[in-house]
Amino acid sequence: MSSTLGVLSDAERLFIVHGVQDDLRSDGRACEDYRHVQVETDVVSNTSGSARLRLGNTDILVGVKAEMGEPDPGRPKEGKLEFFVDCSANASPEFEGRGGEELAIEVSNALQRIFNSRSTLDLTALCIIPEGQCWVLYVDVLVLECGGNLFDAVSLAVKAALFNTRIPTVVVTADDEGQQEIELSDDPYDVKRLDVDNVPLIVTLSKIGHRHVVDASWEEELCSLARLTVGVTQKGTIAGLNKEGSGSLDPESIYEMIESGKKVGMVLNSRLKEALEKEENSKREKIGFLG
Amino acid sequence: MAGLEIISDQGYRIDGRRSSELRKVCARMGVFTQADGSAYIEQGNTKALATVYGPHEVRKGRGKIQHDRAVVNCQFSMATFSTGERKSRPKGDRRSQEMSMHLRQTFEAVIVTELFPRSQIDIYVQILQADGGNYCACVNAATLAVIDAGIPMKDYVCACTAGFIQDSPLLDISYVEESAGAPFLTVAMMPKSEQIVLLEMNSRLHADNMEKVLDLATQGCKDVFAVLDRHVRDHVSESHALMTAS
Amino acid sequence: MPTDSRRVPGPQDSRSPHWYGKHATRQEGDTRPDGRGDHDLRPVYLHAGVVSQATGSAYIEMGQTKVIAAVYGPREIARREEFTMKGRLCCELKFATFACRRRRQHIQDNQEKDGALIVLQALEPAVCLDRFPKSQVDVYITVLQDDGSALAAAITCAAAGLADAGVMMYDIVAGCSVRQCGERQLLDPSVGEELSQEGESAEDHGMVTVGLLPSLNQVSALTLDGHLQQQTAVQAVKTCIGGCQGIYPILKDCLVTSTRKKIPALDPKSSHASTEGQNGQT
Amino acid sequence: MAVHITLPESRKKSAAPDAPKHLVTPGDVITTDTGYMRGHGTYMDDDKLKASLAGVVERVNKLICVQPLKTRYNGEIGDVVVGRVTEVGQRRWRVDVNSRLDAVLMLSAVNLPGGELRRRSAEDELMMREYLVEGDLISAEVQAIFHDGALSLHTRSLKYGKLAQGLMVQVSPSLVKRRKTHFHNLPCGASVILGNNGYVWICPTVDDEKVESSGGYEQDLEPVPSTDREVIARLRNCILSLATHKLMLYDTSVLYAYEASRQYQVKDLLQPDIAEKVADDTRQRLQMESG
Repeated sequence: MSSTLGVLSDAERLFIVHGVQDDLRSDGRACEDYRHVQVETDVVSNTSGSARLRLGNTDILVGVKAEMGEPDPGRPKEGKLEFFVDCSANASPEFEGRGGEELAIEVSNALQRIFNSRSTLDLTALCIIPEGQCWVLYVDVLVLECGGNLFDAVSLAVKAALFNTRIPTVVVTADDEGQQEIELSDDPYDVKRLDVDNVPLIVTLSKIGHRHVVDASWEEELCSLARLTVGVTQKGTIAGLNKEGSGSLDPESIYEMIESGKKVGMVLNSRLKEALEKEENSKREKIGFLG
Repeated sequence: MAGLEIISDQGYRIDGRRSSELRKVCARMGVFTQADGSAYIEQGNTKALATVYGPHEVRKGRGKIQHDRAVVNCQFSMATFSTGERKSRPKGDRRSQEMSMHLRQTFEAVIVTELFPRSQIDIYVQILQADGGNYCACVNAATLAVIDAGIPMKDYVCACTAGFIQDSPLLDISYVEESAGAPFLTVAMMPKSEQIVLLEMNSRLHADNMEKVLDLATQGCKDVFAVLDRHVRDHVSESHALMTAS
Repeated sequence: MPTDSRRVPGPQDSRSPHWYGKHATRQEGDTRPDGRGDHDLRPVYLHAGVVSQATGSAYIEMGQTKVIAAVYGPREIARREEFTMKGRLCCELKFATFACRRRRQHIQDNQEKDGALIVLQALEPAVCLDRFPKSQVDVYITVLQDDGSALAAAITCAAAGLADAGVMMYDIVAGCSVRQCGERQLLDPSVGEELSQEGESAEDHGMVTVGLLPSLNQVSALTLDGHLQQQTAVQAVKTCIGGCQGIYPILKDCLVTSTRKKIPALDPKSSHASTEGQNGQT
Repeated sequence: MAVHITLPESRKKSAAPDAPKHLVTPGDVITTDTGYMRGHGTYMDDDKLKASLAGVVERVNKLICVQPLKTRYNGEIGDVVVGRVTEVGQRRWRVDVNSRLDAVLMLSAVNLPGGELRRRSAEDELMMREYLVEGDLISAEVQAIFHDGALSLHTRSLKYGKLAQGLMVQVSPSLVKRRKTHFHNLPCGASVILGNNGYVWICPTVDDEKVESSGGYEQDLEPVPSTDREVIARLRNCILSLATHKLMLYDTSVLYAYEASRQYQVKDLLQPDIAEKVADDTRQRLQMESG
């Protein structure tokens, strides 16, 4: 609807800015509160792992596909992780055709940034034959609805999908001539899982007035000139950081934002883990989009 | 095809269906809040999502404004993870553009566009999982989404495929059956007025068999219609009850 | 800039021999391969006004890293776009195909788009955009050789180009990077230090780039790759800010000289037309 | 800091309600009797009156129409709307009112500051941006409907005009009950404009005297006190939960929801289960009172 218009009047903006100043935002949240998050994994059956996540009105679907490929020559003993983001026109008519591409590249670069470090995910576990074959994990993100704070929602959904990912076990056998052969296990339950403990989540801190908020709604995003996207792991390590938006920040507030990003990010990580483990241990019916 | 029997000796198909049986259809209207209308449909393992925006002011490309009716704008895309082998692009390839065009033609035929001069209606469909009959799932999902958006249509549009394999017509072809290389027909029709809106076949079929397959496909469309109509009626009466109760 | 997608690319399956060479592992010691201390900048050469057709331009060398930036505009935005009271800044970043060890493609890749966005958002807070209603300023940056800290060099160079073009600005922007390996912080890293796998196993490793508006003391660009503890991250940002302050005088010097040259009355030596740049050594 | 991550719950299906008496879906024949007049949501085909929407048939004398559950706003003369300016044009503003075309607010249809009615001069034309620019919110009344269906608005009453500080939420227009007045100064300490077009404006209680002196185009930009802000945030969440659970919006229902929500913190209303509880309580109380 008209939310795609993306403009606010000066008075509305003022109302939001003063609210942030009072630590009481337009929907009653304090500056460091998240909106309600709903997550469900294993929603697309022909993927190796998938997750759907709703954060407020932001709706993300992630599918992970494991395919075999060649490793990078610089890293012969490691598998690969490829990100692709599609801002679907379903989310907003603005995204029709190539309209969503710019935003999609921004999001995939942000994902790339937090997964850049080798301590994030053990890529050597994805190696099949060094310098020969490896698993390539295609992480495909589909944005279905946009209600603010896209980056955080995407990172949550990606982590949930990676948690859900199962890679078939392979056995490499060498015949007499030293030719290596790859054999895929027939048993669908004979699978390998990924260790996602070190996978970071993005916490976006938006500077509004003199304070900053987490999980900005789209209205609040319009009031913010500068944002920090901070990757935070479960242990509180900062994994990737980027300033966005057309404004600037003074150094002191950057340090404060990093600190609150770390604090919120750790909680976010542990809550996500709890929810995912709860889902795995309960024999509940999948709800998906029919719910 | 060697090694894979599409129809068993007992007359069952790979997924256990009879030859004139539809896959299970589940649907939901009003999946999203921000769009004017939205719907989700599952036909077996084929899953599609449709959203409708409008009728609204033409904001991009004012040149396409029609002074006597609304412009219908469609986009078909497939999630990169929707197919067995990963797709590299979700949209923009020839097949998707063709699908978008078909969808536009289909819905221009049923939406009462004369009521909305100078405005635009956007229909976006997204295949989340592909297992044959993608176009049909899209049409069916889009029909529900248009109804959800409260946009006047002359009738439902329901779509279904029918194929001809091992000398017998088969309804609602799945991906395995599709890739067996047998001819199949895609039909979109307005079930109440029994008019065909789209008919497509890209392979060779003996003219004598055409009628049989077409009959089966139209029957399939009516079966789909029965499921969709029940869902719409349930949805409307439930919401109506909630709204009048206050 | 329209990209040429029909250009014949190099053979797909060829690979640079560098992939197979041994990476020089840095010997333990207090100094860096080029003999600098950990918090020393490389020699900087900055010269404004190098592209004659452009409204403004600048060329920077930081060690072997070479970046050139050209600024065009302000020009009117085509009518079809929505009305804005603010001007628009556009930025494009491209690595020359020969800039890195491996050959780069002619078409802008995602890393370059990301870099362009970072540079753009680094410059935006500095430019008085409200002074250019309905118009657009284009900045084209080409990295001619990447020997580390290319992004930081691009920020500094683009800012100098904007200033040279006479675009009104609140402040200049200086860029600087830090490479964190374990406990060591290497200011203005060279490409060897950027790519070295040293410290990857350590808890703290990563690369931080900061763009600073030095006289307003505002950070306009900040990007961090890698894993750092919160305190280390803050420390690294502080080191970067220090580095930016170090580059600021060079920037100022360069702009003063280039402006002098434009106004002959101010430059008693203009007849000598010295082509010497400003070699700043820190 | 609050972070809630849960698994989606399947919707509670209310026990299959009795289908309303005359429920139709597109293509259904409503009547073959030619004596009826064709209203909204119907069309003629072969002398049969058919439905073009899914909804309930309503008959007013000879006029038959079908009321859909949700749709874009269909304006009627005299309706109160809340809208957002999208364009400043020649002697007119274009206003988004969630209708199928942007509405038009003519320069001659506004009260200029000072309040007096006078001819619009060329200066006024040049000053249009001083009154309203893109993004500004207004309340207005539908004055006329053009032949293409676009609405013409006016703000020629002191209660209409530019909206100051506050916030807007969007609901389906069919959820707004038609009432004598859509401006409510609620006793809980805030004002609400329930626009017929589904745009709902919530703001601190308006002092009527102040409005009259300013002519409706002056804005109070002083910070809103925290207490008022909390009331506004609570109202916002209440209205959204009513809309999600398809309760009609009017002063009583909003007020009851507000009272039902008092036992929760404002931000807790963002959680789906609590929002549902508030809506259910409101529904029960309304039902009890009506019969």
